[in-house]
Amino acid sequence: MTPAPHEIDPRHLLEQMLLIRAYEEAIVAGSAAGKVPGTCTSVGQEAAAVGVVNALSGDDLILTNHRSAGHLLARGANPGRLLAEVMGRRDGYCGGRSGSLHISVKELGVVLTSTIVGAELSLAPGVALSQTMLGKPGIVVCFLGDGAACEGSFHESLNLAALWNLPILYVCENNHWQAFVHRREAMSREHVATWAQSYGIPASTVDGNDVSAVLTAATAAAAQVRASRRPYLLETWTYRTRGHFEPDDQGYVDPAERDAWLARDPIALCRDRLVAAGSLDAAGATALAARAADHIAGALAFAEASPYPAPDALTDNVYA
Amino acid sequence: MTPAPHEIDPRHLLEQMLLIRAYEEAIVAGSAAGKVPGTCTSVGQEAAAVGVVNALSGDDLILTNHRSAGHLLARGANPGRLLAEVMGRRDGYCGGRSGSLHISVKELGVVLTSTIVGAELSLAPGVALSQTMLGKPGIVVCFLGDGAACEGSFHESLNLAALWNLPILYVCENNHWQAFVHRREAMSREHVATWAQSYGIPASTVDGNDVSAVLTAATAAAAQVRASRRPYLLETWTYRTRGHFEPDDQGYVDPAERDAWLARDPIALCRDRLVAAGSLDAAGATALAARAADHIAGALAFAEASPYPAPDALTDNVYA
Amino acid sequence: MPAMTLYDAIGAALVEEMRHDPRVLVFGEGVATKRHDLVQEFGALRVRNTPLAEGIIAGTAVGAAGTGLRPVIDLLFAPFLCYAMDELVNSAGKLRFMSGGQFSFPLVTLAMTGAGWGVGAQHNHNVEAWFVHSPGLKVVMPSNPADAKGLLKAAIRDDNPVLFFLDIGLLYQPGEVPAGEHIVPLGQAAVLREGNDVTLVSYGKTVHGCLAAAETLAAQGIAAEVIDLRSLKPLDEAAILASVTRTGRLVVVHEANRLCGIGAEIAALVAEKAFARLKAPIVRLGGPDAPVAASYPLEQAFVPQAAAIATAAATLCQRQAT
Amino acid sequence: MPAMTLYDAIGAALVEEMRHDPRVLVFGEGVATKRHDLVQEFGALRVRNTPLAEGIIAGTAVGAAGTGLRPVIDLLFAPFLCYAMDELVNSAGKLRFMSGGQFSFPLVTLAMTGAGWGVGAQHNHNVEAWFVHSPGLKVVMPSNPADAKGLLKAAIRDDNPVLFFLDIGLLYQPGEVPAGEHIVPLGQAAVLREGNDVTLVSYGKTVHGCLAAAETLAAQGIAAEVIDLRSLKPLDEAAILASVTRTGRLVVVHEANRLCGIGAEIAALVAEKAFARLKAPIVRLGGPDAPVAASYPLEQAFVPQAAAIATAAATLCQRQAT
Ligand SMILES: Cc1ncc(C[n+]2csc(CCOP(=O)(O)OP(=O)(O)O)c2C)c(N)n1
Ligand SMILES: Cc1ncc(C[n+]2csc(CCOP(=O)(O)OP(=O)(O)O)c2C)c(N)n1
Ligand SMILES: [Mg+2]
Ligand SMILES: [Mg+2]
Repeated sequence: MTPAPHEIDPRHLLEQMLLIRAYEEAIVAGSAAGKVPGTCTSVGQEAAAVGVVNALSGDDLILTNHRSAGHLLARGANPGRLLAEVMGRRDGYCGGRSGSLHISVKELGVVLTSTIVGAELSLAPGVALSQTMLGKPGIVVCFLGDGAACEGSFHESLNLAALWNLPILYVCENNHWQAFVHRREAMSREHVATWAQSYGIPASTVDGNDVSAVLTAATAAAAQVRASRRPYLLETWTYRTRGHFEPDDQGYVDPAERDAWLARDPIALCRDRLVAAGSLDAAGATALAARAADHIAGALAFAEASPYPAPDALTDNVYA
Repeated sequence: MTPAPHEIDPRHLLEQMLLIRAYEEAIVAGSAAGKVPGTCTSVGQEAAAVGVVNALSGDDLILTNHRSAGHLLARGANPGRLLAEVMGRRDGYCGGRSGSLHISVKELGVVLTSTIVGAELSLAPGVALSQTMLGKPGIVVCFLGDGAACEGSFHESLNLAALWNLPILYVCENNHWQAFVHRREAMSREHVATWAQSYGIPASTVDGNDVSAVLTAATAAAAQVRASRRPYLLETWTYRTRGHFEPDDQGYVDPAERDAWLARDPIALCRDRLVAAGSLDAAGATALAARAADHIAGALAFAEASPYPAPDALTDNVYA
Repeated sequence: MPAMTLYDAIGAALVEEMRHDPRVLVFGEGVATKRHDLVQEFGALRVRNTPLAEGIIAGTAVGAAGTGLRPVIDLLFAPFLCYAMDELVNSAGKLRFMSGGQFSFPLVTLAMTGAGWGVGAQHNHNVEAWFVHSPGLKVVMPSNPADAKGLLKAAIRDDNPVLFFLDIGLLYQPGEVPAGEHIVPLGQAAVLREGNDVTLVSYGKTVHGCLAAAETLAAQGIAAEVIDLRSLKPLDEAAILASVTRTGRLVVVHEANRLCGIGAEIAALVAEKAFARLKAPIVRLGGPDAPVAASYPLEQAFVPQAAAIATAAATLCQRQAT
Repeated sequence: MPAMTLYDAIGAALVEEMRHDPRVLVFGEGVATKRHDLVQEFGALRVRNTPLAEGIIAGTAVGAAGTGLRPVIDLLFAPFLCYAMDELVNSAGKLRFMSGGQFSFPLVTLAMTGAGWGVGAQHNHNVEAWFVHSPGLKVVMPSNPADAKGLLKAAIRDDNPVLFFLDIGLLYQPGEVPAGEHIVPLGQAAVLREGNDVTLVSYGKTVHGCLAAAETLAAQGIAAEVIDLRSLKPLDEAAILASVTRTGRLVVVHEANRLCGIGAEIAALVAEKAFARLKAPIVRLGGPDAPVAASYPLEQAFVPQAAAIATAAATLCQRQAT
């Protein structure tokens, strides 16, 4: 069911990345203006999200985390409803109860989002168990950061997934930062993939800023999980080019490291490659970016027009 | 300060193992008779305890767990005070507050015992940090079971110890059982050492039923920790030949596996080797066993004579 | 009615509910070893041993419950819940609300608690109040095998996460248990003895202390009403208020630390909603602010006993008389 | 007196105590990044960033405290304490008792909590009552920068584990803070306003709601006494009882879930020990049994506000009049 990587029009991937970037930039601007709450943006990590999500089939279930805009938009979430959620409005996917940090969209198979770093790892095996025991075809994709990989739940989750043959594709977005701590200050090894292998789980690292490379690696990894019904860990090696949470002056960031990654911006990389290959010209690229900006402007207007939930709905949906 | 392995009289190791066995057998008999509460005995694992503890210096600190009699007795704990503790009496090392499951003996450097499986792993880095920051020479030895290695605290502890260069010798007694679950049902890999290596921590596995092999391996491992001020994990491959907690009919145990290990009883192995080498004759061996039994009989009498704590001492030592 | 222990009543409820609903599954450290009959009837996929890792046991249960299964997990002793707090509190209790109602979490967590085995404070620690304080969770604690069976069946059928506490001291005490479809709805207290002079409210093993105290009090001419809460959340406020409105006197008894315990909640409830009917101060009898010792006599002294309950109740009744 | 925010008052206490005692060290996720001035003065060994792993941060602190250091750890937001419950409750709170007094655990755990940033229920959840219910732990929660500094200094010097909660809504509000050796002993409430008609007891941000309510009430001729608990354990029972004995009326206010919260404890305490002096029912104003929404108006509606406090108090006073 999943199209092979070469069947996906790379311009589609570029469009998705542009949409994500425009979305995040709207939030950054809105939060600077005091109109939108701050969020954890995925700027710089668009390729890692888009490459993976495009490797999935509609049956697959996704667990994401606090830095989820890329995953959600690549999966087809409506940016208006996302922004409404970020702004705590009634039309948000979670009725404004989540805000930006824990957005789930069940109808898109994005389930059980928790902002407790590491919780995605603890929830994923159960979701995979349901898929397996209820005879559903989809695999489970669990996005996690390099920080989440430092929580004990990483160990418990990978051990159980290996032991119980659970069809989980763990995708570790190693963006070099765990909030205000560099991964070097937090991890005894460079790569999360190294840890994964010690459970007998196949694991690999891919350039997370190259959307085609991510798509190819994720397609292969997902196919392996689908066929083996066993876990796999794909590490996307990327960088968080904005701060942890808007606003963030990034005073603690080594500018040389950041600059090197900014020079490898995933969107520029993809666009330049398409232009070089002749699949896109400069005007076309500009048009795509403009379309994304328009789309987000409309979404923002939708979100701003959405009312806040009524205060007497304070205790809705606590108990089933 | 620590004697080299060849300087330790192997008869001393045999004596310690005999004392531990006699102690555990007294508890088994006492608990069958309803006179002593049940405990987690270390029968079958004496070599793993004695070999490691004899590799340590007096400055080193030990963290142990619920299956601690071997560690404590090898470290020189008074069996009378231990039995008094097991029986909840006033002369117990913890005044009867601990019972068998969490015995600490600060004066012997056996600190912060918790029966929460995995807690020893979470506490060890802090103990090592104290040693380091307060300029103390000793290393920290953290005993853990294969079950504890499945808790998330394993991952968090080893990652931190590697990252912060903490002088911890982790000793994993892989006795094949995690209460009523075989390690094969709980671990994605055979060896805990495999997991440890993924943190860049040197690790090895030794025959845990051969006391000389354990002593040699532990001496080398401790020396490496002492010199490098970095962690090491030594896995002692052994078997819990009695149940998890007295009484336990072991109906769930594969008799063939257990029999194979019973045939490699660590005490018999050591004794036969000494006899074969001419360092001990049959009469000498019998005398050693008898002495151990006497020692424990006296200890039991001491414990039984010790009074219970007064009920109004219910809230002593809650706050400092 | 067959007599069985509370432990076996739990087993009976599990068997019936696993027959009743194929989505029910059970897992935990050693549960497949200890309840091997379940493995034989339902197979190794629905009854599983797990690694020694409470966090992932609970997390897996939450993930499974949120996507279509109805897991029952055994986390052994209540203090081990400390390793599963994120999964139970932050995930099971909150993800329904935070997702705007997209998910529900039909999930039961079993844990043993309380005095009886002399196993010390890391096995014996009554933490049920933590979960009453945490939103989105239900909490039950039966005092006898029949309720254990009926409450567990109700808990498994409930669409919310339920913390199910088993009192160690009651685990192997036999009691009569109705066969078959015996369901005790969550949120209903049981009035075990009626009386008009003083209300004794309790749950778990101290219910039996209250019943014994009521006997003693009866001999003194004091008619004590004994209420077994059974569910700690939802709490049967109506039953408590109805009784205290009649008796005007309240003694709340439990083994857990009195500070911010269930007894505090009930005392506050009554002081808010039945104040005008109160004839005497409310009395709480609870554990001290201390861990429990392993030593048997200290462990027993930790638990409020019948004599102390009777004395407290009698004192309340005298106070009014004078 | 210099004015500073609560956040800076915490920083000032840390600097002073690290100068005062070389055994004091600070670590947590990003603490060395965010409090870089501490790194500069005390070096990278005493001020450390950690991996993202609350369990080992707390466990390391407990291990270090038990063997001679005096750590302060920053676990960021209160719901993240869920990952450190074993270390805090089973180890820090119990190992002194269980070892027969061989060890002590001078250790402070910082955590932010409460409404203010619209960050939702996994960052905003008031769980302080859990730790009051758990033995061996002390719990504090200041309502202003001066107390934050004074209580943190006392907490660092205390030989017991202290949970130190910072109210998010107060974090960047400035207040006057005495320079130098300003210590607020644990276990002492502050009477912020005196009055004889009704006692308002609170802690954290709702103290300010009580003060505002007291103004409103004063305009209606009702003299409210406002007590800021500051320490939740040890609790200043004497201050509460003295006040209620005088006023005969009690409103307890907090943001945390009312079920088994601090308000329940205080209500129960008063219903036990000052019953005869009570002129009206006790009123608790607390958060509902629900997670907190991220949506700003819902987040604000969750917290008891001054108007509701004033209304509740006024109603109590009228009730007696009629
Ligand atoms: C258990 C827990 N601890 C801390 C936090 C605060 N926090 C939110 S995101 C974050 C960094 C996460 O790092 P990583 O997992 O690498 O993801 P990234 O933010 O880099 O995408 C932290 C510390 C949290 N939400 N949950
Ligand atoms: C957190 C926690 N979970 C479960 C238990 C119950 N328990 C006590 S010992 C034990 C088995 C431990 O296995 P392992 O670590 O291999 O040590 P062993 O008993 O084999 O020496 C279990 C499950 C516990 N004490 N703590
Ligand atoms: Mg990261
Ligand atoms: Mg084992």
